[in-house]
Amino acid sequence: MSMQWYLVVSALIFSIGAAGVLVRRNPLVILLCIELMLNAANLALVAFARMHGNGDGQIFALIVLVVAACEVAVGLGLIVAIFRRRLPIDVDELRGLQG
Amino acid sequence: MIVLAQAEVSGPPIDWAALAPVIALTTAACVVLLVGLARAPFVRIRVVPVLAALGLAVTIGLCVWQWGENESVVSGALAMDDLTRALTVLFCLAGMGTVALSWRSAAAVEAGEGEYYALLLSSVLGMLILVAAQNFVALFLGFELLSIPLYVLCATHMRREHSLESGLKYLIIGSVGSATLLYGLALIYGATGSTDFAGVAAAVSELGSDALLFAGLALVVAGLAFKASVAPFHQWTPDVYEGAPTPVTAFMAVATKAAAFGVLLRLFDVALIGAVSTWGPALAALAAVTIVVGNVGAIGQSSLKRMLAYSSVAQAGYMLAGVVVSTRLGIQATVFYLGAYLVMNLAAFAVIVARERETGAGDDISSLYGLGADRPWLAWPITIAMLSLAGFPATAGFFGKLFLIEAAVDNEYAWLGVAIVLGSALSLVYYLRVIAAVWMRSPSEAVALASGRVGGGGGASRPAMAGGSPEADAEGGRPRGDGSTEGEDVGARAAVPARRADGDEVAVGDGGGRGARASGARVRQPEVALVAVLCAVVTIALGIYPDPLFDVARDAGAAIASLV
Amino acid sequence: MTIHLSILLFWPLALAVLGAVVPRRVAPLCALVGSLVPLGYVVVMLLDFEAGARGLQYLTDDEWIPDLGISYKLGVDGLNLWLVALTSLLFAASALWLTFRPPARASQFALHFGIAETAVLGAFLAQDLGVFVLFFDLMLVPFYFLVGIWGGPERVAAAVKMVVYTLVGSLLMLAAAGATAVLAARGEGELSFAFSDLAARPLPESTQKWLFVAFGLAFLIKMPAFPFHGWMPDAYRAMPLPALAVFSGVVSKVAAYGFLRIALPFFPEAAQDFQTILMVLAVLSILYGSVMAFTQTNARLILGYSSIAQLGFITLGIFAVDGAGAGAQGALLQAVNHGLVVAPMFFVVALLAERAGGAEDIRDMGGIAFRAPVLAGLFLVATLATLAMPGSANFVGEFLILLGVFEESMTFAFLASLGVVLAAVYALRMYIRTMHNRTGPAVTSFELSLRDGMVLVPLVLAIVAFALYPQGALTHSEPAVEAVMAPALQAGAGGPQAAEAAP
Amino acid sequence: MTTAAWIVLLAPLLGSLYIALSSKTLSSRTHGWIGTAAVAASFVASVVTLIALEGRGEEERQVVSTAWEYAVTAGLDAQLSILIDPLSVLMICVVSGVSTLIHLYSVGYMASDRGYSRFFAYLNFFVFSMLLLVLAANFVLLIVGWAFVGAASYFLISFWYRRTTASAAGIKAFVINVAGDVGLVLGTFFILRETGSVDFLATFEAVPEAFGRNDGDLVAGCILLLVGAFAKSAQVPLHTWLPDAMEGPTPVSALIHAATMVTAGVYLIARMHPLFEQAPAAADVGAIIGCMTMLIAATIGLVVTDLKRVIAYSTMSQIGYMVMAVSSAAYAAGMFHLMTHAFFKALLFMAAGSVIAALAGSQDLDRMSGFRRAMPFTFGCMVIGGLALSGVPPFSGFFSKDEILSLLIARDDWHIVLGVLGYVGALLTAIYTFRMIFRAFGGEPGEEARALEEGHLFHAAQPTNPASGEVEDTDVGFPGPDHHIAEREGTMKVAMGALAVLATVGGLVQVPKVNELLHGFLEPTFAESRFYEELEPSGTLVVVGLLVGAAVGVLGIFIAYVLWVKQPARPAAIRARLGPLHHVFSRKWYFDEAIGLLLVRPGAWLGRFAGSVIERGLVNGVFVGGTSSAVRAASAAVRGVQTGYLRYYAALLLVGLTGLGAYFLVST
Repeated sequence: MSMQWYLVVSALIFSIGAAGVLVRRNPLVILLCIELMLNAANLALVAFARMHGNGDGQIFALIVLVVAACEVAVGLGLIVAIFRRRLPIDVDELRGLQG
Repeated sequence: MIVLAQAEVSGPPIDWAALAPVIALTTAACVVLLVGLARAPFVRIRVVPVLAALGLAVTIGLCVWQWGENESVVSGALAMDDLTRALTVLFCLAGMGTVALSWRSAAAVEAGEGEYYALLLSSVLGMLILVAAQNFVALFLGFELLSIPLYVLCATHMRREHSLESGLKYLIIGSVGSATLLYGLALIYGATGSTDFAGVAAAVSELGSDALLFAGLALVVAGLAFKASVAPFHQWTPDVYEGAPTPVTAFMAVATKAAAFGVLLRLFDVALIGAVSTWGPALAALAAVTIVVGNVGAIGQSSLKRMLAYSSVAQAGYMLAGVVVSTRLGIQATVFYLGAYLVMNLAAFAVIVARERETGAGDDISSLYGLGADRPWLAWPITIAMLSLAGFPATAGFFGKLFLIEAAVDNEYAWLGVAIVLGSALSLVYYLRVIAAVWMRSPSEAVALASGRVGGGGGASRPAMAGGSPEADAEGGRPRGDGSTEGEDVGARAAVPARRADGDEVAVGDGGGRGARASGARVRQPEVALVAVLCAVVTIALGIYPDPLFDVARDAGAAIASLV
Repeated sequence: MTIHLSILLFWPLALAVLGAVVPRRVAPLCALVGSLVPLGYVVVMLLDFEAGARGLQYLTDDEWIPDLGISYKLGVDGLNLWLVALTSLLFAASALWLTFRPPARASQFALHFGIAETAVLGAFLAQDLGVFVLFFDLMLVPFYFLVGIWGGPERVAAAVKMVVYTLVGSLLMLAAAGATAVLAARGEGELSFAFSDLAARPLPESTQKWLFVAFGLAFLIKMPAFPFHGWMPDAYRAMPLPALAVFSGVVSKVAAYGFLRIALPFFPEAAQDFQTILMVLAVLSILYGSVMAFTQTNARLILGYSSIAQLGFITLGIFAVDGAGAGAQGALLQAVNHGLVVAPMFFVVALLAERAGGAEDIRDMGGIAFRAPVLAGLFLVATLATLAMPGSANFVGEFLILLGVFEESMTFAFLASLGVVLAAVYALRMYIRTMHNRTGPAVTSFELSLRDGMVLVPLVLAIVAFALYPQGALTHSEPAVEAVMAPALQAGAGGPQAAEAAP
Repeated sequence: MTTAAWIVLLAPLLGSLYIALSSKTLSSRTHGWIGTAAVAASFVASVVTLIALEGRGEEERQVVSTAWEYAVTAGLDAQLSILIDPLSVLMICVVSGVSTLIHLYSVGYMASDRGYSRFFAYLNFFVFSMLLLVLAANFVLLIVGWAFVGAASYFLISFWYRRTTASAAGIKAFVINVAGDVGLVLGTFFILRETGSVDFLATFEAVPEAFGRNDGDLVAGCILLLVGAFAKSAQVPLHTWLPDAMEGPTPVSALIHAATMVTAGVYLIARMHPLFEQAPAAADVGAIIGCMTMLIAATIGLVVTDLKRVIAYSTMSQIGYMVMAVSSAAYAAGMFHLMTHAFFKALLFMAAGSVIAALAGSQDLDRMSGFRRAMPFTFGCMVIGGLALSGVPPFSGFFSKDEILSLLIARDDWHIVLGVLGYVGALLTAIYTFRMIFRAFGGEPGEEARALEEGHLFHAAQPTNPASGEVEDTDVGFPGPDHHIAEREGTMKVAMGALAVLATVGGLVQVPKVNELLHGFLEPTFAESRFYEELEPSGTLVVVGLLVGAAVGVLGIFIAYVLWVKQPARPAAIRARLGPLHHVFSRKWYFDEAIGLLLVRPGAWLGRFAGSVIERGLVNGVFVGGTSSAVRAASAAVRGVQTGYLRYYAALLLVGLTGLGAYFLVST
C-alpha cells in the first residue's frame, strides 16, 4: 500500500480534529479533538518511520503520546477548576477577555 | 559469577559538566515542589521562593562558568553552546524577576507555593531544552515542557474568572499550536528522513523544492509563530496576558518570547537555511504585518497588561526581522534585542504589579495617575521602560533597534528597517500615553475616570478613552467631577467593583481595599521596587554603554557557525 | 584630542541630575550654573578658535560601540562654532529667567532643561552620524516633559502631537542613518558612522535618493517647514515660554545645521536632484509663514509662523548651492541671528502678558510702551532685527541668502524678497498692536524690572554687537562652508568623481 | 579730513544715544539743546570737510575711508566705509545745516510735549541715518542708511503713537519704504553679478566694460534702483505714504518729509549717474515718472484743504522736478534745486507749524483765516517761502527751477516736452501756494486769530485728533497740552529767520552765466559724465527761460489772488463746472483705492484663505487628522477582530496557516 494513503488518512484526521476545535463549544470535546490532531501527527510519523526505515519517527511518536497525556491532564484539571467556580462549561461563554 | 562480574554495561558517555544547568534546574524544581509540601506557612511563603531563586541563580552561575565551551550532549540532542547559555541566562533572570514579583502575590498562595514555583522552574527548564534542541524530538519536548506549566500558571489565580479563562484559552489554542507544529515536524521528517537538524539541513539543501517539505514548513512556521505571538497567530496573547496573574504575564512576555526566538533562530537559520529563499520573504511579510497589527492594537488600550501584550506582539515583529535576515549579524541583533527587551519589560511589569497592589484600579492606566508627583522610585522606572520600548536614545531599546535596522539593511531588507521605525513611530502614541499618565495627570482625574467607567460598565479592556488621537486623550484627561473631596467617595464606590474585577491582593498586601485614593496607599514591597529600579538602571546603562551585551550577543552569534 | 568638548557637553546634564537630588530651593541655581559654565567655556573657545583654519578643532575621538560602528567623536569647526555659542547663550538666558521665576516642581524642570541643553549641544558637536542621530532624537524627550507637565491648557495633547509628529521624521532618519553607514561600508571595510569616513565613501545615486528623502523629511519636520508644521501651533501655544525660547531658538536650527552637515556632503547627487523641490518648499514656507504670521493674533503664533518663514529663508540659502557659497554662508549666519532674535522676543511676550493681565493675544494689549520705555526700546530692537532691517546682522544674512539664490535662480530670489516685505508687515504689526495705539482693556503697564533686564539686555546687546560686526561669524564659517558645499557643487558640475571630495 | 567726516557721522549718533540713555535723569529742555548741539557739531564738521576737500587737487577729491570689514565673504565685499566727494559733501552740508535749524525750531515748538526727549533722540538718529546714507561708499551701507532713515521716519511719523491714525500712517510709510529697500537690494544684485563689487567707485570703474549700452541686466537693475528712489522720494505710484506722513509733528514734516529724506532718491540717481548714463532707457523712465509726479501732485495740491498736505503735495511735485533733472543728466541743477527747496520748503512747514499751533493742532484750511495781523512774522516767512516756491525772482527757487527747465530744453530732444510741462507745473505751483497763503492769512480774522490778537493763544477745550476727530487720551501728554507759535518762541523765530534769509538769497549761489559755483564744485564727482560739460543752455535760451519762469510765477500768483481774494465765489463755480476733474483731484487720483484693490485686499484674502483652507485642510487635515484617523480605524479593526471567542482565534490561526501553505506551494 503506497505512502499517500497513510498521509491522506492522517491529514483527514488532522482536519477533523481542527474542525472539531472550531465547531464544538464544550472544552472537553475540544480537548479530544486536539488529541485527534496530535494522533494524526503520530500516524504520519510512524508511517514516515516505516518509509525511511529508521526508528526516529517511532520514538518521536511515543514521546508525543506522553506529552499528549500531560496536556489532557492539565486541561481536565482546568475544566474541573472552572466547574468548581460554577462557571459555564462552554468556551463561548468565556469571553470576559476581549478587545 | 565470573561472567557476571566481568560483564559491564557501556552506556553513552555523559558530559555532566555541560549538562549541569539542566540538572540544576530539574533538581531545583523537584526540591521546591517537595519543600512546598511543608506545613509551616513561613517555609511555604518565604523559603520556597528563596529556593527557587537560588536554583535559578545556580543555573546562571553554571552557564557563566562554562561560557565559551561548545558541546553537544545527550547524543547530539542538545547543543550546549553560547547561544543556549546566553538565552538560558535570560530565562533565569526573567524567572528570578518573576519570583520577586510573586513574593507577595495571591496567585502563588492560592495555587500552593510549591507547585507554583516548581512549575515556573520546569517551564524555564523547558525553555532551556527548547533553545538547546538539536533535533525535532528534543524541540517538541522542550516546547511542551515550556508550555504546559504556563497553562497552569496562567490559571493559578483561581479566584478570578479571568485567570481561569486565560488559562483555558491558552491551553486550547496552545495545544492547537503545538499540534500544528508537531504535524509540521512530522511532514518535514517525512520529506527529509531525519529528525536532527544537521541531517535535515543536509537533506533540505539537496532536496530543493518539495511539496511535502513546504507543507511541513508552513505548519512549523505557524506553530512557532504562534508561540512567538506573531500576527496573525497572536490573538491569544492579549487575552492571556491580561487574564494571567501579572508576575506570570511578565514571565511569559519576557522568557517565552526569548525561547520562541531562540528556537526560531536554531530551526530556520540552521536546519532550514537551505530553503531560506522560500521562507525568508514569507517571514519578512509576517514581520511587517506583526509590527502593524501589534502597534495599532496597542493604541487605545487602557489595560496596561493588554497594552503591553500588543506591544510585545509588535516587538516580536521587530525581532523577527533579525531572524529573517539569517545572518550572524541578525542573530546578534536578535539576541541583543532580547536582552534589552527583558530589562525594559520587567521594569514596566514590576511597576504594574506594585500599583495593582496599591490602587484599586488594577492594571488600568489610571492606576499610574499622579505617580510622578509622589513616587519617583516607581515613576522613573516605568518612564524609562516606556522610553526604551519606544526606542528613544540613551536607552537599551535605541541600540537594539539600530542594531536590528543595520542587520536588516545589511541583507537587502532595508524596507523592513523602515517598517521597524514606522512601527515605533506608531508605538509612541501609547507609550507616551503611559508617561503622560505618570507625570501629567493628577490622581483626582483617575478617580473621575474610574467612576466614569463603572458607570460605563466594567470592561477595563474596552477603551474608556478613544486613544490614539491625542485630542481624545486630552478629552479623557480633563478631570470630570470637580475637587478631590467629591472625587473621593466616587472613587470609593468605584473601588469596590474594580476590586472584585481584578483586585489582586486578597491574601497578602491589602492595598486594594484603600483603592479610593488613586495615588494609592503605600504597600511595603521593596523587592518589587528593587526589580523595577534595577531593570531601569540596567536599561539606561545599556543605553549608554551597551558593550557587555554586545559581547554576549557576539559570542551567541558565533555559536551558529554555519552563518557568515 | 581634548576633553574640553566632553565637559562642555555633559556639564549641563551633570548639574541637572544634581539639581534633581538637591533641595528644591537650590535646584534652579544648579540649572543656572549648569548653563553658565558652558557659556563661559564657549566664550573662551570663540576667542581661542583659530579662524580660517580648515578641519575640526578640539577634536574628541574615542571608540564607543565598535559593534555598531559608532564612535564617540566630537569636534568644532566654523559650521557649528557659532551655533554652539548661540545654544549656550540662550540656555543661559533661560536659566537666568528660571532662577528669577522658579516654576512649580523647579528641580524637575531644571532636570529636563539640563537634558535638553546637553542634547542640543550634542547634536551640534557630534562628528559621528550615530551620535548625531542619538542626540537629535534625545532632544525631544525633555521638551515632551516640559510641555506636558508645565504647559498651558491642552498641554498633554500638544506634547504627544509634537513628539509623535516630529519623531516620525526623526525615526525615518534613524533608519536612514543606519542604512547610510552600512551601505557606505560595503566593500570599504569597517562599519563606521564617523562623518569623515562617510564623506570618504560615496554612495550610488539611487541609494542617496531615498536616504536624502528620509533625512530631509526629518529636518523639514523639525524646522518646521511648510507643509510639515502641523505640530507647531499647538506646541507653541502650550510650551512654557522659557522653554519655548530655547526650543524655537536652537532646536529648529539643528535641522538647518543637519542639512549643511549631513544632507549636502553625504548625498550630493541627491541634493542636486531635489534642489528645486526643496527651494520650492522653502519659498512656500517663507510666503505661507509670513502670510499666516500677519493673520494671527496670538503673540506666540505670530512668532511661530514668522519662524517658519525665517527657516524657509535658511533652507533656501542652503539649497541655493551657488558657486561662491553665499547662500549657505547667509543661511548659517541667519540661523544664529534668528535664534538670537526670537528668544528675546518670547521673553518679551512673557513680559507683555504680565502687563496685559495674562493675555497673550495682541488684541488685548496696546499702549504698553508709555510706562515701559526701556522694554519698548529692547522690543523695538528685536523687532527691527526680526524684520531683517538693513543694519542688523539678519539683513546681512538675508542679503547673502538672496544673493546666493539670485545667482541660482532669479525667480526664487524675487519671490523670496516678497517675504522680506511681508516680514516688515507682521513684525511691525505685532510691535504696534502691543506697544502703541490705545491702552488695552486689562493693560496695566509698568517698567522692565531689573531682573528681567538682566535676561533681556545681554541678548539685545548681542544682537547689536552682531549687527555691527557680522564679519566675525562669517570669517569663522567660510572655510567650513566651502568644505561642505564642495561635493554638491561638483555633483552639480556633474563631475564623475563628484562625491570624492571630503569635507 | 576723513576724521572730520567721521565726526559728521558720529556726532548725531552719540547725541541720540546719550539722550535716549539719559532720558530719565536730565530735564527735557536740556535734551533739546544737546540734540541741537550734536547736529550743529556735525554741521561744523561738514563745513570743515568741505573746506578740506576744496583744499585738495581736482583728482584727489574722491576719498574713501574704511572703518572695518562689515561683510566680506563669498563674493561680497562690503566694508564699513564712507565716500567723501563733492556730491556727498554738498549733501551733508545741506542736511546737517537744515537739521540744525529745525532742531532749534523744535526746541521751542515741542517744548510742552511729554515725549520731548524721545523726540530729540529720534531726530538725532534720523540725522545720523541720513548722513550715513549720504556718505555710504558702497551699496550695502547705502541700503543700511536708506533703511535707517525709513525707520527714523516711521518713528517720527507715529511719534504720537497713541493716535491710531499716526501708527497706521507710520506702518504704511515703513512698509512702502521696505518695498523700496527690496528694490535697491535686487537692483544691487543685478549690478553686483556683473561688476563683482558693491563698492561704488569700483562698480563705476567696471560698469563701462561690464555692461553694453542699455544692457538688459543694467536697465533692470537701474529700474529696481529707481523703485527704491521712488519709494523714498514719494514718486508715483509709491507716493501715497507722504501725505499720511503729515500725521507726524510739524518739525518732522519740515526736516524729513521736505528738506532731507525725501530728496534721498534724487541723491541716489545723481550718485548712480554712471549706471544711468549707461542705461538711458532707465533714466528716461525716471524722467517721465518725475514729470508725472510733478503734475499729478500739483493738481492735487490745488484742491487739498489740509494745510500741511498742501505743502506735502507741493514737496512731491518739487521732487518731481529734481528727479526729472537728475534723470536727464542735469545733475548740478537737480542738486541745486534740492538745496534751495530744502530751504524754502522747511521754511514753509515751519510757518505752517506756527499757524497750526495757533489753531491748537488743527490743520484744516477751512478753519483758517485772517492770521495776517495776528502773526505777522509767520506771515512774512510764509510769503517768502511761497515766493521762492513759486519761482519769483530773485528768490532762490526761481534760479534753481529755471536752470532745470532750461537744461531740459537744452537737451534738445523729446526732453523739451518735459521742459514745457515743467512750466505748466510751475504755474500750478504758484496757484496752489498762494491759494494756501491767501486762505490762511487773508480774509476776516477767525476766532482763533482774534483771540491771538487779544494776546492769548487758543486752546481746544478737549484735545482731539485732527485727522480722525477721536478724543486724545490725555494722560499721555503728547501731543503737548499747550502750543507754541513763532511769535512767542525765540528759538523758532531764529530758525525761521535764518531759513527765510537762505530762501531769499540761496539762489545766488548759481546764477546762470554769472557764477557757476555749484556746477564747478560738483565737477569732480561727474568728471566722467557724458553730459555734465556738454549740456549747456545757450544764452538766449537762458534769458528766455528766466523771463518765462518769472512771468509764469507772477501769473500764477495773480490767478490765485483773483480766485481767493477778489472773487471768493469763483472757486465754487469752477469746481461746479469741472465737477469730475475736481473729484479726481480731491480723491488724489484714486491711488490709495487702487493700491487697496490690487495689493491689500488680495493679501488679506490670501491670509484668510491660508488660515482657513490650507492650514485646516492640508496641514492639519491630511497630515495630522488623516493619519491619526486612519490609525484609529486600523486599531479599531484589530481590536474588533479580538472578539474573545476562542474558536475564532483558532480559526484565524488555521486561516493564517493555510495562507502560509498556499504561499509556499505557489512560490515553489
